[in-house]
Amino acid sequence: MAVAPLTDTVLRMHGIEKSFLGVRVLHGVDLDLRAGEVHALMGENGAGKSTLMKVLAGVYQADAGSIELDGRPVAFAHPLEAQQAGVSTVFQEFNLLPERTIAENVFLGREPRRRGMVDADRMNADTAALLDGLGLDSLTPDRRVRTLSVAGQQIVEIVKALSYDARIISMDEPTAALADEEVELLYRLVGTLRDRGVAILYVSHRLKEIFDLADRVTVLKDGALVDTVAIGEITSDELVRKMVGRPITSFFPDKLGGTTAGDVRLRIAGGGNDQLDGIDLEVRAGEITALAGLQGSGRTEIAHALFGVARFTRGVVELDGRPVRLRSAREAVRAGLALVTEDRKAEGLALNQSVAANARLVLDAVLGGRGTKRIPGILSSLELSSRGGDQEVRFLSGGNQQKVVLAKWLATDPAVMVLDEPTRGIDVGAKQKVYTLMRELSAWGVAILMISSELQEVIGMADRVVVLRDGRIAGELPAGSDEESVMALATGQETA
Amino acid sequence: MRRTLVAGLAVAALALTACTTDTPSEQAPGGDGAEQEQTADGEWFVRANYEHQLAQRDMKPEGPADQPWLQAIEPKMADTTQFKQDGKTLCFSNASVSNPWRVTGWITMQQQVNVLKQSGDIGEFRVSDAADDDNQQISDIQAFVDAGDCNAIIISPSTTATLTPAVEAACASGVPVIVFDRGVNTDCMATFIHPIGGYAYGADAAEFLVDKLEPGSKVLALRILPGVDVLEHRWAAAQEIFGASDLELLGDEFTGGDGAQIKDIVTQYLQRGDVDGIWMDAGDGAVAAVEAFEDAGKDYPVMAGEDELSFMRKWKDTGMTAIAPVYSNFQWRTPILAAVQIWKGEQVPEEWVLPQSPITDKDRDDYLERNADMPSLHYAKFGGEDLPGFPEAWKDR
Amino acid sequence: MTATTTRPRLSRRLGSTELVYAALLGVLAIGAVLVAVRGGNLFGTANLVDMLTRSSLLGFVALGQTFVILCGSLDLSVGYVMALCSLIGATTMAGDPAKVPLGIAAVLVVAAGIGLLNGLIVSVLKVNPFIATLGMGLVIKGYLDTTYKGPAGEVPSSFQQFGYSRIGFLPVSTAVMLVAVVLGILYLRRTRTGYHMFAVGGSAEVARLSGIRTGRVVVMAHVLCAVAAGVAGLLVAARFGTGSALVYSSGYDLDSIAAVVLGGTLLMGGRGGIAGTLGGVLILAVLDTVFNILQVDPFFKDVLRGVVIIAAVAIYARRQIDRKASRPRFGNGPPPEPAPDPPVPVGQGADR
Amino acid sequence: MTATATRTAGARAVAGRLFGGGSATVFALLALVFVAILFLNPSFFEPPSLMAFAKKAAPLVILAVGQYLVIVCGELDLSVGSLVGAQVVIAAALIDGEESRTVPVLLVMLAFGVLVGLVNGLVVTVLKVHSLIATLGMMLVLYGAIRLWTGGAPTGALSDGFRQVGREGIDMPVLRQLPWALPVAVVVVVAGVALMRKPFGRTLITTGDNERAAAFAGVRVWRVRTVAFVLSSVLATLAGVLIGGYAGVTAQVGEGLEFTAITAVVLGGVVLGGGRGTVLAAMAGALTVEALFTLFNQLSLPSTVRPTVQGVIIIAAVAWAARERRRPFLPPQS
Repeated sequence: MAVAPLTDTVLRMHGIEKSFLGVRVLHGVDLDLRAGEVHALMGENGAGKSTLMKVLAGVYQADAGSIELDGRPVAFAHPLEAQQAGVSTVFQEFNLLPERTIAENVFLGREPRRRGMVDADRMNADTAALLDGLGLDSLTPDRRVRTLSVAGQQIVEIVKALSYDARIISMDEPTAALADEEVELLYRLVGTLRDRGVAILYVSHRLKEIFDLADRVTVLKDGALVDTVAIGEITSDELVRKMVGRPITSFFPDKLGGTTAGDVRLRIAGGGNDQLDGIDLEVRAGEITALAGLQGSGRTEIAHALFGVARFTRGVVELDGRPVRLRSAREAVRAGLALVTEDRKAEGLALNQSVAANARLVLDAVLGGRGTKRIPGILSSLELSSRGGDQEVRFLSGGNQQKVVLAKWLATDPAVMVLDEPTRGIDVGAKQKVYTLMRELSAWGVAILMISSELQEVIGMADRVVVLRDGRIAGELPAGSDEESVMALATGQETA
Repeated sequence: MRRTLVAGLAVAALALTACTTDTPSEQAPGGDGAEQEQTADGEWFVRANYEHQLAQRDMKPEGPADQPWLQAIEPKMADTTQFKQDGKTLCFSNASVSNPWRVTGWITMQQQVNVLKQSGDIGEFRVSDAADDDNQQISDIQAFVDAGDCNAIIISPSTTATLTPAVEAACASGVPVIVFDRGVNTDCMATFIHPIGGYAYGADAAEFLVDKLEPGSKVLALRILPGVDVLEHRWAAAQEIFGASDLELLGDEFTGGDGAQIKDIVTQYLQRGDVDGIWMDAGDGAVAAVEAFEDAGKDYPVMAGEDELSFMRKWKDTGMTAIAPVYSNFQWRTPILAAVQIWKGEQVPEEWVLPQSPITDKDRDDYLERNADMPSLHYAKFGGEDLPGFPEAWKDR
Repeated sequence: MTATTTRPRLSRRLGSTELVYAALLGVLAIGAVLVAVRGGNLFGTANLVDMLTRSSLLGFVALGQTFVILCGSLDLSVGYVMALCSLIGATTMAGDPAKVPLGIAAVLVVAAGIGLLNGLIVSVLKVNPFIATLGMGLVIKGYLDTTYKGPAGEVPSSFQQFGYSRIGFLPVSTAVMLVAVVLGILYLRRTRTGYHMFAVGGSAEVARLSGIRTGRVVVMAHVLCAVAAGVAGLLVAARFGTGSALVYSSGYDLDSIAAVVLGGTLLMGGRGGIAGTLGGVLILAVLDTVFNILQVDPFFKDVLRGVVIIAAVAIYARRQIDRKASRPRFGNGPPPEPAPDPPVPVGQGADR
Repeated sequence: MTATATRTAGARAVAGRLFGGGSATVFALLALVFVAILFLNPSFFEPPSLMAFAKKAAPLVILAVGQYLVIVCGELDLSVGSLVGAQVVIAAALIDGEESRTVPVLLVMLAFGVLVGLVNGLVVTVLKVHSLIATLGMMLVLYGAIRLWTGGAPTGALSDGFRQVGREGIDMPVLRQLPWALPVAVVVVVAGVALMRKPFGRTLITTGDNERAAAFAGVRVWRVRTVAFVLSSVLATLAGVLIGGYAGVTAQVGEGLEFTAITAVVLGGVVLGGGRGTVLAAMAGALTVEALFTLFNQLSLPSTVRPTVQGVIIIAAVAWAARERRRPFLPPQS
């Protein structure tokens, strides 16, 4: 099954094993990378992708197995050694210093020196050259990273990798936090790198990207290698089957029987603030309304304004026909709103606290701790796998963490639920669970506002799609619209 | 960021330029330290001084008996005509007012100044307070010297040895310098005013305990903090006397003058056995020590406190055997009066040793009566009864 | 897309260091007016000398403190290091001008040793720096109280010049401090370790992944801090003519932290600098001088200092919030009311 | 072998739940110190001696509970020491020995404590000043203001009624006297434990762990933190009542207590920066600090050496408790 090794193989990992506390996470995994290829690495959460990547990056050291770079065995004791050998990794959480400039970040730890002193001029010039080479000359090397968008910060990470003359760059879900237009930029960059002969190890949950970008794909399952195949030799259904070991006939569950669109529960009329203008939006009971749009188009801002975290300075918000002024998250919760935030770790969970403490947080904070008896039931209905309510959530996988977040909000019995990127960075199984849950909630009459960057998800789940552009509503599309029309509205190629 | 660097370099460059164009100003050479009162390794006991102080206790001071702040023991008068002048700006560098003894004295001093201001002897009275920071006080003294318009500088040094160079610099500026309370290791000042001293204080207390306690009795020593000369002298004298006696010294503890700590420490000693006598290097928190005995249900100890009123009142209430050694608080009046005398060209003692005698059960009630309206952290021998502000100034702080 | 938009340059130009110096100018102006009303001149030589002298001692300590705070650490033992070093310096010199270099060397070695210990306890034993240096302070205090029963040692008059002489209106000690400040700025701006201090304070994890030996950087910062405190101890010895243990009770530990923060350095580390610290020190020195000239009650001084420190840091924090706020897209309509309780705290909660 | 492993793991889980994270160290240290005292002086464990110990330790326990509430939500309160001092001085000045004024003055003190906590809290939460700086400023302000008011040294006197709580107790057999301070401290600790189990306590600790997540969950972060500061100040006021009652008025009352209290809390394994630790551990930290002082006394350790020993023990204990964090990071496994 394995593709025969070619002569331009730059990296060969063979029989990699890794255990933590006696639990084996990688069972003799093989992986080879060729110069100038994009090699996708897929698998459910817990399949061992991250561990393998971190072994390659020198964050972890393999218990057994070998890594050969250009045919020479190497052992990276530290990420730096890997980088110096030309193996760079762009992690999902950027390793950047917000208060320092782009150049200072790029050359962090190996600032060029002249006569013992750091040569800032050379550092800036070299950084500028790297940026120019990627066609990004609008970024100046002395700009503080704090002032950059997520995409900009990712660019800095890539430039940093290039500055090490990286011949292998691995990227951990690089598009997870990007909007579609920014994804385009990333695609371009990946293409440029590939053309230069860089081998790219690309970890992603998004099938579309794999088929758009990758030359070959390696699938892991439960810490073992399933297969490595050329992308042209496999369909997406086959790929999913290899990952989960079961065919997913319908990835997005159908509407449950008896789900009917009810009354308008949430209405925004003429909503606006310094980020938004003229927002008219209705969300009905039993309906899933999707908010689509590019990153920064105002989707999250609407959620924040609704939830009192930011505010609408213009317009009216009505719940069940009554105008309300939600000035804080607390008032929003009291009014029956729930918000599953975009950034799970930073905004959704207190990682050092237990599952139980996180799950009852909203009840504790807003409702004086009433209703906590329901939580164990909710957690088990979400099929949370943990070692019990006392376990600290930092020890859970992304999917299980998201379930804790959902449980936290379900416990409040919300009338309107806002889900901001509800499936970001979670494995396929957990995604399915989230989708099913959304259908169930919908059937019970909960009004759902889903914010998503994944067009497939938007198309597959929503009853209506509202597309935002530059803080205004660009248009509304019915269920069953295609991805192209959403994209067209979001980017303003056509007027709806 | 580059600009700040350039600015920094510019400052440095400026300094260098100044160095070449500006003649370095003549500075008073530092002290040669010839008269170090204690040796370099921190030994506090100098037998000659100890014996001298003990002898001074029995000498009759010269001067008006009803004004002890003008009395002097063994005065060696010094000529001050060189300082005779019409200027009336008096500058005072105070170590701090961080304890009740200094607060009491400071009020007395201000009242004395008010009197002399009204009589026209003093024009302006300028004060800086160093909050117990030696370096701050050095800056304060330098500021007075540099300002150039002080007609006399009074200094109450925060630590003896450390202020010496600054005091010498002040002397070198030609202004009469008056030092009081703690001393400095130089004799350049016009006069140095102080009560007999720490040895005498410590000896008064220790001798009383030796006298009143049976041989073999156990004594606990409570001290404020280490390293302050006036307090170390008290302890050195006590050690000398206890060493020659039959009393058993249970220990010596630093309390920071904090009542809660004192009470805790005494309570712990009482748990382990009897304590017959308490020696303190200052009376702060003395009442807490007494209370420790009360709360433990033990008999009152023989006790040496201080002339702080809370202790004296407790002493009277309980009828315990006690003594109140005195570090004459009235000394805060003397430097003001001395400054005016010096301006007039009158002779003042080179070293102005004020009388210092403990309050015993004989005169205790008399002092308590005189200070009946005073707050509990007031000092009985504050010596301000004849000042016009009495008693309100001390009462309503 | 936002990656390519440029922010207005103005906000970048008005960095926090500039703000500190603006505040210093403000304090100077207000002080000068108040002093002038009383018929004095704040910029007369005597007052200038006074301000500069006052800034020197705290300047050294705060300079060192800046390094550790930039690294996200803290040093509460500086007061004790100062006291110890003043004693070691004075007792080693023992009044002999020939032994001055030996005394200086002894101080630097001892101070560096303490800094090394602090740094190792923080970086290797992973003890919170607040507790580590508080504990180290206690250790030194015990040693001082046991070993030195009072001021000890003697500084030869030649070395006392360090504390007393001046060039024009500039005291030598202040000049040395300014040179040290310039060296410190160069160190942070022009050496790798300097760069790495910002990195470690900004994110120890990022620094580690970039191959920076974070432990070494933290240790280095603590060594520099202790050495700076040691030099302050030498200055103390020069000014006192002897060494004194009681310096430790003068509150230089907390004062130096206040000066650093007043200078715009983030207490959590990663942003700031020595130029700002110098500004902070000068602000405190000017306040002291003005309070002295105006004969402000010593206790009122404490109140005012407390209020000034809080107010200044509140102003910096306010600016920090403004700078982080997103650029408004729609300017029309009423301005967003300044929320009394912005429910989502700005800043990175993750690194707490 | 497997059975043993399971049993050990189970026992560890129970212990972990009881003492939480790094708190086991403090209980071990406390036991060790008590054993050492017992060895040196068995009479310390006679009821009257223990009661004296309780009387002395009660204020620090109360301060530690207050400091815990502030630390666990990610802040720090340096103003408690000068607040204790200020409250005692206020009490003495206002009561001035008049028994009848005791209760009104206690109310004034309570109000003052609330005010100080409110200012601390609002400066930290609304003005966004780091709590170290905010409370350092408050420390300076209180120190100066109270002396400005009284002219430098405390004036007036406390009434006997005021001193009752800190000094007296209920006479009873065996113990001879149960000091009021003991039940007061017990009530404070129990109330603290109860509070941390209530919704407020849970939101407090979550806020310390991740304030953004707390805010998004509807926690009024500013309010929760401000309440923590108010509670800290109120408990400092209570500690002031006990300390003032215990030993009366001296000028130095309260000095340095903030550092002792923080040390106690951190010794208890409560992490500076928030999100971890328990009230009981903070209490154990306070008791350990007091027991150490007692041990030094029993050892007749020279006064001057004590800070050194104390410093070494604190560093060692915290380093020991922190050894978990020095292990290589363990990846999440579920």
